[in-house]
Amino acid sequence: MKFKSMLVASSLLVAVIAVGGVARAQDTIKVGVLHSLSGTMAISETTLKDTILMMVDEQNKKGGLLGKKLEAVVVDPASNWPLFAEKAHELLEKDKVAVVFGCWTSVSRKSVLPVFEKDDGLLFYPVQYEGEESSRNVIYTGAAPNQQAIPAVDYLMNEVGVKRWVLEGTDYVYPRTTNKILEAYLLAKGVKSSNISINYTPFGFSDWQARVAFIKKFGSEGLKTAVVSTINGDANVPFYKELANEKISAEDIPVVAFSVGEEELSGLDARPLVGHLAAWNYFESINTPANRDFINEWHAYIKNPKRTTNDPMEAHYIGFNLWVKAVQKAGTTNVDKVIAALPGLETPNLTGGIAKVLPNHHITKPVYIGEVRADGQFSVVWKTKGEVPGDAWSKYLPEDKTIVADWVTLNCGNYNTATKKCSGQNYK
Amino acid sequence: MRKFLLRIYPWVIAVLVSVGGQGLVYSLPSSDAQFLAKLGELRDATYADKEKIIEELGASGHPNVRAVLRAMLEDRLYFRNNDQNIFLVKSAAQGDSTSLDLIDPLTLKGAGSASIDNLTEIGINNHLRRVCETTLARFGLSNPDASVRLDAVKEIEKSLDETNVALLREQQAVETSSRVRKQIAIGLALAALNDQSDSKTLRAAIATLRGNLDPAVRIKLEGLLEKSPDGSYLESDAEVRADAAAAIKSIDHWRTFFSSIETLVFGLSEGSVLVLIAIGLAITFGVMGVINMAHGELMMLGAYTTYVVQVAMPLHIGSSVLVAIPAAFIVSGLTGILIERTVIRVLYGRPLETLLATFGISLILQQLVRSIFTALNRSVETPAWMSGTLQVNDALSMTYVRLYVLIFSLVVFAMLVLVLKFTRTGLEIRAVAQNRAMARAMGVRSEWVDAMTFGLGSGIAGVAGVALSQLTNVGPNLGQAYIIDSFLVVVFGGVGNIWGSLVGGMCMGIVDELLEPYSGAVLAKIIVLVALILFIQRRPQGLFPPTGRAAESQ
Amino acid sequence: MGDTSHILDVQELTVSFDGFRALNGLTLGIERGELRCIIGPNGAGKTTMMDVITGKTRPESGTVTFASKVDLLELDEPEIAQAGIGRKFQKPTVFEQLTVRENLELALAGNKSFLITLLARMTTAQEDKLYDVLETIGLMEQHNDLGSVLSHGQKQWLEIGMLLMQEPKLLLVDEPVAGMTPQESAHTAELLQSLAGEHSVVVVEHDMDFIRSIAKRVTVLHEGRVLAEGDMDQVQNDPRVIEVYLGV
Amino acid sequence: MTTRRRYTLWVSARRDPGTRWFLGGLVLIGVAVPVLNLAVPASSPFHVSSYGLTLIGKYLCYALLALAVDLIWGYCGILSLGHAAFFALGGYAMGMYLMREIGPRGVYGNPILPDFMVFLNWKKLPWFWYGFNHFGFALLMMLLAPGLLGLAFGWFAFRSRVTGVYLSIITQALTYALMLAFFRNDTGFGGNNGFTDFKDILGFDLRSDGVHDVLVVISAVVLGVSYLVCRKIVASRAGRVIQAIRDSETRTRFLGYRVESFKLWVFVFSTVLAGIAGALYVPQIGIINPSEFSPINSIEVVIWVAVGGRGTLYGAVAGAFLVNYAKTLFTTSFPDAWYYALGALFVLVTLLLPRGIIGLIPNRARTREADPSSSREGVGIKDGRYQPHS
Repeated sequence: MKFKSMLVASSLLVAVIAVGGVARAQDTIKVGVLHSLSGTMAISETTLKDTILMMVDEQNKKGGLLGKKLEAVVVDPASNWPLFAEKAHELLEKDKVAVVFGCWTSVSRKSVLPVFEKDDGLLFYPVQYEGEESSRNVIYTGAAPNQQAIPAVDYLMNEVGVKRWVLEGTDYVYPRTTNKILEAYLLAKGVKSSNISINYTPFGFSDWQARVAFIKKFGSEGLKTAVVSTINGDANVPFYKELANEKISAEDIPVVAFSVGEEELSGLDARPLVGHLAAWNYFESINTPANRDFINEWHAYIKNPKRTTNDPMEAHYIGFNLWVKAVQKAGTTNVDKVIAALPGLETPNLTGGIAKVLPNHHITKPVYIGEVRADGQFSVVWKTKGEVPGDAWSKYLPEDKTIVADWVTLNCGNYNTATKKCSGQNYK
Repeated sequence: MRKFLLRIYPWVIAVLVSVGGQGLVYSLPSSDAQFLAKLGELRDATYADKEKIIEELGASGHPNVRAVLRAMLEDRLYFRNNDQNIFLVKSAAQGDSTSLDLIDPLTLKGAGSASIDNLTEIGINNHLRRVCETTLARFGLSNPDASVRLDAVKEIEKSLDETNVALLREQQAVETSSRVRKQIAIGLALAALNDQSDSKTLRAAIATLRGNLDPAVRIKLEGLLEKSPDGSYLESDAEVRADAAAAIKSIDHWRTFFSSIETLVFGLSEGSVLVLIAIGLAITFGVMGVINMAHGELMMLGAYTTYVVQVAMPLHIGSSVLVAIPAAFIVSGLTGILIERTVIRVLYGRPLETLLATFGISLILQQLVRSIFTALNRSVETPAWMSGTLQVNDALSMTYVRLYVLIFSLVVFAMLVLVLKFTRTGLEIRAVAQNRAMARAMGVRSEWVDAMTFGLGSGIAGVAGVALSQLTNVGPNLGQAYIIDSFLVVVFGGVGNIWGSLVGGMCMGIVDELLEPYSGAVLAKIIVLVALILFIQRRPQGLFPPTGRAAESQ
Repeated sequence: MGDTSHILDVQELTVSFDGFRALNGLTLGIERGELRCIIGPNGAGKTTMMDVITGKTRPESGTVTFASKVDLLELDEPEIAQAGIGRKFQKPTVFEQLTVRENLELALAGNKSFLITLLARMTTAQEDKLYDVLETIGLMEQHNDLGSVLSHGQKQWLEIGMLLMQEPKLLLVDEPVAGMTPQESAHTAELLQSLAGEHSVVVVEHDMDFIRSIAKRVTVLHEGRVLAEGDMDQVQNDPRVIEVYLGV
Repeated sequence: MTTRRRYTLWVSARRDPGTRWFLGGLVLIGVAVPVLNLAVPASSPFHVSSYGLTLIGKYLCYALLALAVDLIWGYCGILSLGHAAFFALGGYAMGMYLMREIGPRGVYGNPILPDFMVFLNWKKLPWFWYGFNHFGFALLMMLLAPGLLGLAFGWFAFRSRVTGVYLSIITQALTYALMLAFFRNDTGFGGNNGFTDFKDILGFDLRSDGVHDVLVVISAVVLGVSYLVCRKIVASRAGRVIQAIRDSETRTRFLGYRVESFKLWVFVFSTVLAGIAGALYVPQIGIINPSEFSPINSIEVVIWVAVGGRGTLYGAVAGAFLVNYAKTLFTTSFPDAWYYALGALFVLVTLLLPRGIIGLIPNRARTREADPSSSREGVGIKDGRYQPHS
């Protein structure tokens, strides 16, 4: 026993040391991938890791960048927010990566933000979020609220004739902010406050009976009703299952979701949900040559012809291409020079438009409204004319009105036009 | 164009009714060629065009219109790319189908099959769906089956415009079923409230609607009590207002009554899920004292088994769930026995180490499914017989899934009690739980019993996973989401007492549902947790403290 | 309250478990300095009686008075112990993860609040006492061994030693010689007898030879009440006792 | 006099080299790390980057938390599966100070309200935020917040004699309830995002390596002092009472010890230690949010202790370092499969090293240390089955 345990312990120790000592290949451009591969967020983020690996592969096939090969450095922050900060540190200081693609939740981004600002890194953040932020070191390639929520509500109000609103969300910052903006917007459009119901449920909430019964009643009181869902992650499947079982059809009470895409639908039977809506900047079903190529490439890379693509993947696609262009323009991977090169750069998106980096480090995006199809895809029923520029600070909130983000002229992410001062996260 | 059609529609119908009698649309001769041509127009039509086409089809009276519209609603209408012919397909395309069975729109008989690449679906959106359904409902009015007519009337009442009110009046004249007549009367009464009807009509309408719990009714009645900005009532007749107020009062009375029943039912339903996830643990944790942190992952295995079974028998979704129950029991049970034989066996007498080891096992199992099935959620379909709602009345309903889970958890519980009480294994399990040394002395092979007990508890976890697959995500995190709740239920009920888990789980469910409307879901959960902490202070060993004698059943 | 010559007065004590009456109107008095033996068949209520006296079990009715003034039923276990009642359990319970020395040190009489014990140092007097006890119970050689490595008999001795350290006015001793060799038993008998006088001692034991070797006064319990009381010969010849023991 | 001589011998036998190794290691960290960070150029292989600095700071805080858990679990048999709650409360108290310290430098420039409050339309500071602009008050709260919660919880639980699994599970419920409460945006602690974007501490810039060096040194000192205090407690007579309680609660009561008050003292002390660990953790990591309350976190702490070796204070510290270092390595080296490695580590250590890693070190002086493999559990389960506490 004693000998055996000594043996086990020493082999464990050797394994640990050996693993720690593995040196990485030299003279490549390193690309950090900071997405959770385990824990609660792995469901969403694993795909994004694969997307970046695919993009890196593709770029290397084209001969790399600045004559060097790209090398992806993948770490697993394990859905643990402090671990995100630690891993960001590791990527920037130990691996000295030129750029990082990563994060999904806002809190993970908030957690790495000080690290990126201190170590002067560059992060491409690919997920739709609540806005209220603009950092010199982050490029936000996902949608700000004005690129998703507002157009979706416009569509429901003008095209579907919705008069009553249920704003159903998970209790955290993104739904709170989005709903706050939407409420201000709806009230401004003359919706009575008795016709707006806002409710929050915890993360991973699974017992939706009472809420769905409420929605059914709220929606059957004579006025056309819609649900705007900012329900997050795991709670969506039980919510939609309950909706389907209660036979709440999209014709009666449409549900428009901001966090449910192709990948989420692949995890449940979409047939009872046909007709419910989602607002995104990309749908897999949009038929353009670029999108077809992207999907084929993805299927080949992941070796599964049934894997779906989704909006944050497109955001990474755009982000990666923007970074490549910026590096080529700057002629170096030096972060300061790349950041300086980014604003104004343009790259085609997958749905036939152009993504342009704005001075506030957000990008322009088209907004599509899609109806769920039985095969788990969306058919686009409405789209904005052209691309919508992303707002770091919402126009609809009084406290935001005086704040602007501009990294070209003002060199500030939250410049107060009233006090003419730059404060907040970039304060020096 | 649409307006015009709508305007002539009742007229057409009226003519048809008077001319053709009950034959209605069937009697109108229509050439198949015209029908096909109209269908063909759907190929390149915009949504606006499609709406016109649907209405023209509805008016054409071709006997197959209904089948076509139904197919369109269910995403079963396609055209074949190589010859541009329109076909219905037998069942909608699923994720992995490569070819579809075709049905000829004229003969409604099989017409071979075609690969999915050679077919293009005729798309539809929410607005068109509504149009299709209303059109179909109008057909439904002439259906010989009264229940179909009833549904049709309900569908039509969703949009009470002039056309539809006229339709209802027509139907009222010829309707034979009293149920349907009643429903029509409600619809017409609702319509009457809309119009500037005279007091007499209004009061009659109110009398008809009295006691009706449809939320729309209450809103309409409230409308009668509204005041204009200058303070005078919009409805001048005081008697009408009094009638309306009385009707509202009675409706409110019943709604309060039914909503408290509903809360109770929801609570039982939530509780049944808690019971189901906890009773497996009540065995492994309560009887054996093993703190099995991998219990949630054993449920996850059960849920994945359901998925695999469903993939293995794609044509029998309905029965796959039934197959999955024993399959999940076996998969999780065997995994449990394997864990017991390799790890837990070594740790008897060092129970806290089981926490450490089983936590390690839970990590391994999570990663295992992640490696096999990817981190994405798997889609488990709800069989047709389990979907839908049991609508008791307009104020009280329960989904069938929840109902089945409630029944299922009670059945599983009852079977467990029977196994423990009346089988030899059950007897041995109880014997070992109460006094290991004595049981061994009596010739009970305690090692075998340990393995069986752990297998039984794990198997039940697997069965719980089958139920969860119908309610929530089937993904690698399924187990983590439920593990704390299940431990709490067991401790609340009293460790080692499966009856405690039953009562404890149900109580927690009901209290949670009672609180939720007042405090919101988050606070309700917090209150339940705090109440539980305080309860344990009052009764440090749970609802049913283990006494020397009965360790697991009574 | 109670007889002033009594160290312990038990009056009309009744305890039930799930309808089973473990004690049924038990009345008993122990005199100061007395060595009392209590015998009785299994289930007679001997251990239950000790549980009530030491605060482990709450009775339904009855009173327990200690040193003619302290109502024991109002105190909890530590308070009863502090008041001067020591108990040795049926199954030897020493602290297996502590050394013999530490076991004895814990039993030491004195203030037993957290802060005092946190800063406590052994005085020379205490140190000497500890070694006296070690000497007495014959565990000097093992004083630095863990409780878990002691033999059954040694554990019994250690527990008695702990009682000695505690300096109680009343000792309740549950089956002190179970598992002891005859020599050890004899030694224990001597020890208990030497304790009586300064302390009052109540011994519960099955071993009749042992009882005979120490007993002055014997109480027989049966079905939760006193069946007979007297010296060993009286008790042994009592027909009711014979009936109970032989089950005639 | 023979007895006297024996006593001295016995005392010297109790001295364990483990403590000397441990304290030596801490001093090494406390001296070497800042020197290697500041004095050695970044190009040198011996340079400690600010990444390494944060990492070591984090490990030290975790080690302190593990120490707190080991004190109550390893010595008193109280298995707390909710100790991360106290850690997080200490962290939140520090976080509140750091938030107030931002002052008018926030996005909205409000000198009093933190950004998230301005955004959620809070008109004034909630009462429980008063005073956190003073470091002294915040410091007090870092001790009091976890301590008072520990006191209230322990007072109820121990007085009602809630023991074993029941206690463990309600500590889980406690941390779970707190997690949900802190997740709520309405509670007033920043909801899901928690606190982040700190600027400075006592006027020193939190982004500079120098401040982090100081924090690492402070963490090492605090850990060392806490270790010695724990050592002292364990070695005192009170410490022996605590171990006696772990062995047999009932027996201890019959010796006249008020078991619940001993438990309460140790528990509260342990929660305060956990709180201090949290308070030191937050400025080094730069974020505190409700996921710190997650029940899994608390279970992980218990696992560090078990892996290191329960009932030996330095074992807990070693376990915290080892498991977290393994995690740091594995998440980078096999990001797709590290759960296998960590899971296997837990299973193998349990099966083959019942006394944890420390159990491997042959050390005669250790013989009287607690041996979890044979000790009776606080959970009240033995022989593989549940036994209600008598």
